[in-house]
Amino acid sequence: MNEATEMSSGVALYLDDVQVTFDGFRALRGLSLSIDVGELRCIIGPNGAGKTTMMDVITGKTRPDTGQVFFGRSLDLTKMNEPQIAAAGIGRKFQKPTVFEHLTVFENLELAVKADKSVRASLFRRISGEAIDRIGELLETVELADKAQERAGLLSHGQKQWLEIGMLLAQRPLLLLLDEPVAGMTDHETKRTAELLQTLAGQHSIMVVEHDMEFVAAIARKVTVLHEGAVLAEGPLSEVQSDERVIEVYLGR
Amino acid sequence: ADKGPIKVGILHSLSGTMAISETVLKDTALMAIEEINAKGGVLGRKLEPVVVDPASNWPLFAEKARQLLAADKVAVVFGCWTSVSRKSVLPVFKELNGLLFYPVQYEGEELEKNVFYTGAAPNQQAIPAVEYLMSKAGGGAKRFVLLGTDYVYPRTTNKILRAFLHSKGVADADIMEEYTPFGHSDYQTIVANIKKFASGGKTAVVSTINGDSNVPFYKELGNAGLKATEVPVVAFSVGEEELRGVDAKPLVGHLAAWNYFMSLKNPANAEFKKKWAAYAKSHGVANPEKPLTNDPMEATYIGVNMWKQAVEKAKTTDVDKVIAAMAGQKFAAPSGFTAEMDEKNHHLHKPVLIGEVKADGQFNVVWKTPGPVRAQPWSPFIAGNDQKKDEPDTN
Amino acid sequence: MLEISGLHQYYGSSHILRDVSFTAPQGACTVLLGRNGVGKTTLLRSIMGVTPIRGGAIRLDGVDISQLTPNQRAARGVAYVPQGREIFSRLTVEENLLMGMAVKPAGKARSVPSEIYEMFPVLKEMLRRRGGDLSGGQQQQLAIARALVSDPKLIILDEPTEGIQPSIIKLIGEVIKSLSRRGDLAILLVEQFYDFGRDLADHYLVMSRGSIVRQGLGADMDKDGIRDFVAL
Amino acid sequence: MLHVPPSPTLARRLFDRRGWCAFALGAAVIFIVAPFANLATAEASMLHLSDASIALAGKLFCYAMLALAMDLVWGYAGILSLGHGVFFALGGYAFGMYLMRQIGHDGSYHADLPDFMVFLDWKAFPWFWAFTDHFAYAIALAILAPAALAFAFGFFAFRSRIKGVYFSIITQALTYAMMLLFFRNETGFGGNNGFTDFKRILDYPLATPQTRIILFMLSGASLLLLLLVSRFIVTSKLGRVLTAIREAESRVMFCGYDTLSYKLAIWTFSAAICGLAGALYVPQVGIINPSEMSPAASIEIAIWTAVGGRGTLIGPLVGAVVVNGAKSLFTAAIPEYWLFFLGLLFVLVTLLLPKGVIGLVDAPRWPRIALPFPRKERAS
Amino acid sequence: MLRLIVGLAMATIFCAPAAALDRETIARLAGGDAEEQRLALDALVAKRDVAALPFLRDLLADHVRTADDGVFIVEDDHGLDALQRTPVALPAELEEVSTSNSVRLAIEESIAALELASPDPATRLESVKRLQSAELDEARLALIAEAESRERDSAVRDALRQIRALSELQSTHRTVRLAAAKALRASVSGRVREALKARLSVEEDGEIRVALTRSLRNIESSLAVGETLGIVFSGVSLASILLLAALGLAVTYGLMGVINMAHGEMMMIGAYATYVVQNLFRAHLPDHFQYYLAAAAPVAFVVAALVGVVIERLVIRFLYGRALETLLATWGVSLILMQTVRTIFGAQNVQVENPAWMSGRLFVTDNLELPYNRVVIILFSLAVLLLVSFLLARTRLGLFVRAVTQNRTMAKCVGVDSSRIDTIAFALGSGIAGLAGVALSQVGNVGPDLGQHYIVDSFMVVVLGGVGQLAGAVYAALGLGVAGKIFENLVGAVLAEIGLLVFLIVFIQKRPQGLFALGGRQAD
Ligand SMILES: Nc1ncnc2c1ncn2[C@@H]1O[C@H](COP(=O)(O)OP(=O)(O)OP(=O)(O)O)[C@@H](O)[C@H]1O
Ligand SMILES: Nc1ncnc2c1ncn2[C@@H]1O[C@H](COP(=O)(O)OP(=O)(O)OP(=O)(O)O)[C@@H](O)[C@H]1O
Ligand SMILES: NC(N)=O
Ligand SMILES: [Mg+2]
Ligand SMILES: [Mg+2]
Repeated sequence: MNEATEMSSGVALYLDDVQVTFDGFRALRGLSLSIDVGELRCIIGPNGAGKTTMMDVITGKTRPDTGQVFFGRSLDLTKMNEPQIAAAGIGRKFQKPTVFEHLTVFENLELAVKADKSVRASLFRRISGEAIDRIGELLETVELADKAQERAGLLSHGQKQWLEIGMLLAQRPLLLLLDEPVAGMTDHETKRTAELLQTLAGQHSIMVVEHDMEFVAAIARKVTVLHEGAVLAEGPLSEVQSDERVIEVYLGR
Repeated sequence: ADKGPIKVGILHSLSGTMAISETVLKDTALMAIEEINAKGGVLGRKLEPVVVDPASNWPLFAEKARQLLAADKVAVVFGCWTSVSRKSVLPVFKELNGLLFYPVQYEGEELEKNVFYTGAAPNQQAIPAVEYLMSKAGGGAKRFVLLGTDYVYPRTTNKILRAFLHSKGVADADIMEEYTPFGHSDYQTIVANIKKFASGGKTAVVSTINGDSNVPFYKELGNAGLKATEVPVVAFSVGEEELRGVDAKPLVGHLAAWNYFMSLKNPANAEFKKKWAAYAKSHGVANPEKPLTNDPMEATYIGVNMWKQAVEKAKTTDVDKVIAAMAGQKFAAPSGFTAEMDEKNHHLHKPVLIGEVKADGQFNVVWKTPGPVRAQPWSPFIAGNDQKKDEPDTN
Repeated sequence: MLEISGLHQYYGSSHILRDVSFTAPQGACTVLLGRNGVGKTTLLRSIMGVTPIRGGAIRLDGVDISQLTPNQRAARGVAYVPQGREIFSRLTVEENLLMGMAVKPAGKARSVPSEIYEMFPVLKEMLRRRGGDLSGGQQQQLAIARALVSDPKLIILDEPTEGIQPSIIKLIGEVIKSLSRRGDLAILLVEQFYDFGRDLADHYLVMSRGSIVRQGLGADMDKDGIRDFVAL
Repeated sequence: MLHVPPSPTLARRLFDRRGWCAFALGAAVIFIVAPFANLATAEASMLHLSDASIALAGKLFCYAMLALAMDLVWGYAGILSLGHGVFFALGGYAFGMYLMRQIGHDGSYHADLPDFMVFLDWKAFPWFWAFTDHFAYAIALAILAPAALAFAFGFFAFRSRIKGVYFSIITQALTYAMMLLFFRNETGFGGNNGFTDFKRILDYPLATPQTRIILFMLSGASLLLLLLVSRFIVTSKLGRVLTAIREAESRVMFCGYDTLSYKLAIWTFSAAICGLAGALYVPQVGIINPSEMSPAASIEIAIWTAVGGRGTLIGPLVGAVVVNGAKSLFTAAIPEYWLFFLGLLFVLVTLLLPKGVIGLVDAPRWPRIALPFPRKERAS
Repeated sequence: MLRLIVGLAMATIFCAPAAALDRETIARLAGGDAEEQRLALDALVAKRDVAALPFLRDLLADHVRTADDGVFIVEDDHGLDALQRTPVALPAELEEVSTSNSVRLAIEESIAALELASPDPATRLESVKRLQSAELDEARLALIAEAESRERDSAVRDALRQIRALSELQSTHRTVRLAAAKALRASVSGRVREALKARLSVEEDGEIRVALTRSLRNIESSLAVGETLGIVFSGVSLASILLLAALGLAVTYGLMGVINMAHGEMMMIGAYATYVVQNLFRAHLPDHFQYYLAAAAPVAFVVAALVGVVIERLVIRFLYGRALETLLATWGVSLILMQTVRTIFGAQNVQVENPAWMSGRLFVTDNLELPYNRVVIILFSLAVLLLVSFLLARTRLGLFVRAVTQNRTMAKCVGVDSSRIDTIAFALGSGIAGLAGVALSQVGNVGPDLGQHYIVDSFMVVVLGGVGQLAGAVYAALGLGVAGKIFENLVGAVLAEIGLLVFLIVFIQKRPQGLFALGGRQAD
């Protein structure tokens, strides 16, 4: 961990007044948000509120029109590209599961696992025993051990979700961004995911976007509600759930 | 001793970009061979043509040449159109001591023991044409547009022409040199610029545009209304076949310089045309309803017949002996003149003719040399060529 | 009414659906539950005709449609909300909806019925936006709307609530309820969200490793211990 | 915990037993059988291999190298180049400069300069001809010049995230522009006639069976070596990263890989292979001219690759040989109709053999990658 | 009233020296060598022999034949006596009169000189224009001075004055030169510009120099307008060709994702269809030959579309979702199509004629004339563009095509018969290519290789515009066409072409998804 990503300030991620416009449509309107080191933060909000867009901004996929995004104390993410951001320790699970369909489950994890990712290392270095152990563990965790040699494209929707979570864990990021991780999972698996995130919190900073309120209730300490590209409410779940505006735009009566 | 047939190679592209020009040369060679066979062959042996398709691909030309010479053991090869294809097969002919007859006008600057050049050298086409344009009969042009496709043949020809024009007192300001890429198909700008240039005095265009660009060029000339009476265009690569693709009416009066035109009126040509028409019809050559002859076809025809005569003189197909026997061969060519192979320089003595396009796509011969002209493969307009020997190196 | 009998399906050599039989009656909502990877999506795709089946029959109102192409099935009134939304990403929202009406004769498919916008007001705001630009949940709404505008006889929905905000899930629940109450429509719903499924189910089916292992009335789901059963 | 077997040796990783047998067989044919059949048998003998066949085979090896290079970028990294001909031609021109210089005073003009320069009235070599009279320099140039062009071109293109057909089209524009440039006499490479009439290489005459068989063996050796190197690349993690890039480049970036350098590396390497192929090609066919840079020539490289079977390394080699072999055969056997056959071949291969010709044999059941994990049946 | 008098006066002048043409002159004109012919012409002009006009016109039109016993005019097998112009029986042996370029030029200029006396002002103006570019000798200059002095029509008189002024630039009298320099101000002719420049380089008189400079500047600025417009026009015209070539591909490739290497061959088929229709018209409907293009366009569309249907049904349909493989298969198809055409029609180009109504020019300014065929093609490409964009954007078919090509499976699931739509779409793209072939046949060659020349360009246009974006293709074609023509004027055709390719490479760096990039999320 280098100087810049040092988290001694206690803030893992800090967004200030971020604006994003698509063809005149303002998807993010002055979004400000900060997440502490080791925090597990849930983000909720209506469809189209800008949650995914926010993650796109953090991971460098979308450039904000204005505003600042800092990782740790001084790493300005708006000046970095995707691999740099990933290398700095931010990992992401996409809303729509994206895995490498032509590679096997094992190979998917192998690519993700934390290692020297330079061209030269990829060409000459053998996979380390440690990495193999780590992949083995992960395969157990995501219950795909018996599919390790299968092409990821053949997995069912839920299995892909799990694989992607596995890939995210394999990267050992400092900050995990999860966009609707339990969509399409059974209740049982939702519970397992909740447990998993609980154990990860503390060592990692985690930001989860979900619409499944039971799941949110199971993990959330602090919840942020996004609406029309800005923060509508923030606080403990119970408080947020009883906020009239949140009920109006999001939860329904 | 051998009584079997004599194999003869034919190396013309039947596909790819050059097929447009070369296909008829294959048919012409086949026709000449058939004619010879009908008269009993050569040295009592029939000729057996071996046709291959080098597909307008230069390395393939070399490969096919090697195959013809080494595997098929042909006694002679008739083939090539572009200079680059000839250059590509040359080393093979030299290595295997083969014999090539090359039937197309070219830029010169070459003289090889294994090749006989039956097309024109620059002094048998380009220079007389420009001389004509400068004459009173040709319109007395004072300014010249040298327009060509951007490759070696036009560039060289124009280099020679520029030197020639200088020698005639034409200043550089009165010469406009323009090139277009191969396959160029939009001549609007060029024609407009020619028009502009022509406002400075009587102007003629010397076109070394080759291949597919000619049709769009002439169509544009017609559309832009640039008439031959104002700005005549003389071309070195446009003959009857090339005009097949254009409506010639707007082009009446534009010129071409060749050593043969289909419209020539003489018994030899009448017979040549008749033979070709009959051959085209009986062998299903495309467009039998409008059989055209042109200069490279004549050159091919001369080549096949001269080779036959040389073999008969040498009494063998042995390449070195045939080469020796070729010197001074004469053939009453369809041009109406007797073409003669030079004693030394492997090029034909040919008449130079200048024709004007007629509405039916034929040429009206408006000028010709009194007799055959000897080729100068090493142009005197290129520095240093005065030292060149006018015969192939012996090594 | 949809009747499935003895359905078998393979991907290559792996046997995915094993002798699946059930009926989904008209005027009722049949909910299919099962863990990840048991073959729910495969079943729906087989009904739609997108993946070929190896054996068995699929009858719609008594006629076997298992040999028909997907578009012929759609023409007979099957509408499909696939998992993963599968909207036409470069068509506008409006065009996506018009595509939903492709089975209707051209004259009747010039404009989108306005009821749909009452259900999904966000779509109305975004008519000119390209489908692919919508947020995940908006796309899901569009996919449902696209199926509904075709006036189907049978609608099959694959986890339609995935990624949708709670208030709209409630709304969708109400819509499905009212549709099934209307009586002319058979609904087959695949759902992971147990509470949502239970509230809607007239009948339920539970699938495990490619077979239907439990079925019953929706009202009995809690009693039958389906919540725990699915979790195992 | 899972049982972890020892990972395979490098040899096992590159080929399985059958693969190595085939490899050894190929090497034996190239280095022993062919030279023997060509040089040591009588011309009339059944076993004799003619000079023409050797020349043809040498040429096919060069094409096969091109196909291999194409497969690395297209089959693995998903980058379809429609401009590989330019790298091939540059290699050819670079080495051609050496061959032109080896002509010495034996050209038509017996001058210090190559014929075409004399006849353009040039008095001295242009600067970029410097040192080309050294064999080693020319070889290095043949490999480095295309690699440098590829690197520069790739750097800007990949940095701008140009992908898919957009990339393909600009590679086509590149080769087309270079072709037009080389057509011009002024550019200094002999215009459309290019370079011909080579006489010697390393002072040995070119037109002898011995030189030809040596060039043939060199080409064969290069091909085999490059095949090994390419296997090494694609069976390494680098190969998997490339495949992943082909599928979802942005996802690879989120995994922390700098895809720019990966693409650039394989792209440049591929161009260098083409350069080497060009350098070996030119002395064997005796000519290099700008038509090698025509868009159609580059498309053909992709065609060979597809005919053989993309993403298999061995398939494209087969494709290059089959297509060009068929071309050589048909243009002589059925000169008027061969295009029908070739066209039909392409159509049928696509329709009937989606994995290319190599799919027929399904031969190289080489281990996908070195995997320490048990196959499915052991786990359950 | 005044007009009548003028008319009468003119008629008298016109009739005065009539009927001077005699058999001897005719014989010299028809039978002599070039020098002889020129002398005879000079004599006619000197005599103001307007009666010779019909014969001169016949000579120009190649209608004159000679035989041992006289000169005849032959028109559609009817013979006329050359002098009397009365029908006569033609002798068996007739010889064509060969006129070379320089003689034809002399005839044209003599006709113009004689027609200066025509009663019709329009004809007179035409003649003057013709003479403006002629080299005039003393006799003809005198003729012009004479014509000017009696001319009443101001336009004709001004034009005559300019001709005279041009020669008077060389006068030894200072005042004459000055007047001439001033008179040339209004000219819009490159020739005058050159003459002024030449004079300016030797003129020593200050005042005349000023006048010369002023006139020169004037002419140059009016010429520049025409030239600039000319460049723009040629750019637009090139763009229209590029667009036509690309539109079909925008459907088969842009929408359907078929890397259609046989696209060029579809254009070629369209061009050959035009050729066949032309020949049928010539053989069966010679009176309506002028309208053959109107029939050729639909025929070309249908023929190409049918070939498209066959290709789609036999080949393409098995390859959806395997886009790259379509490259291979369609490459094979293109080889087969080319060789088929070569076998049927021969390897050479075939001739497709412009109908007469397409072969004139639209006069805009003195140095800007727009060839009708170019104008027609621009309009034609606009029409095709409108047709295609209407079909795709406004019709249900277009919607289905776009939907199928984006997500074939889902399109089926909503009830679209995707295989039918695929066939229709491919046929449509091919048919449009066929239409492009019709246009190309009017400006370029029609041969088996026709398509190969356009394949690179058409892909470039489609891709530069942004795949799947019709509007993008339009802008790309315009950009490439106009930029190409501007480059060409600056650096010549070869470097322009190279420059354009480099421009394309650089441009894509800035817009990696083409001009009309699909912004947003679906991009990757
Ligand atoms: N194209 C395919 N080829 C081979 N196997 C496949 C394919 N598609 C799916 N499978 C396998 O079939 C099984 C059933 O998949 P299916 O998508 O039907 O599951 P599901 O019940 O819908 O799961 P989920 O709840 O995760 O969506 C899975 O094990 C999956 O790996
Ligand atoms: N490229 C784009 N062009 C136009 N609009 C866009 C684009 N990308 C996103 N949007 C719009 O921006 C808004 C925010 O989208 P985003 O995906 O961030 O929402 P979200 O909060 O993740 O919603 P969900 O919960 O449904 O996933 C939406 O209204 C969407 O339609
Ligand atoms: N020799 C020629 N015309 O290229
Ligand atoms: Mg989202
Ligand atoms: Mg599923």
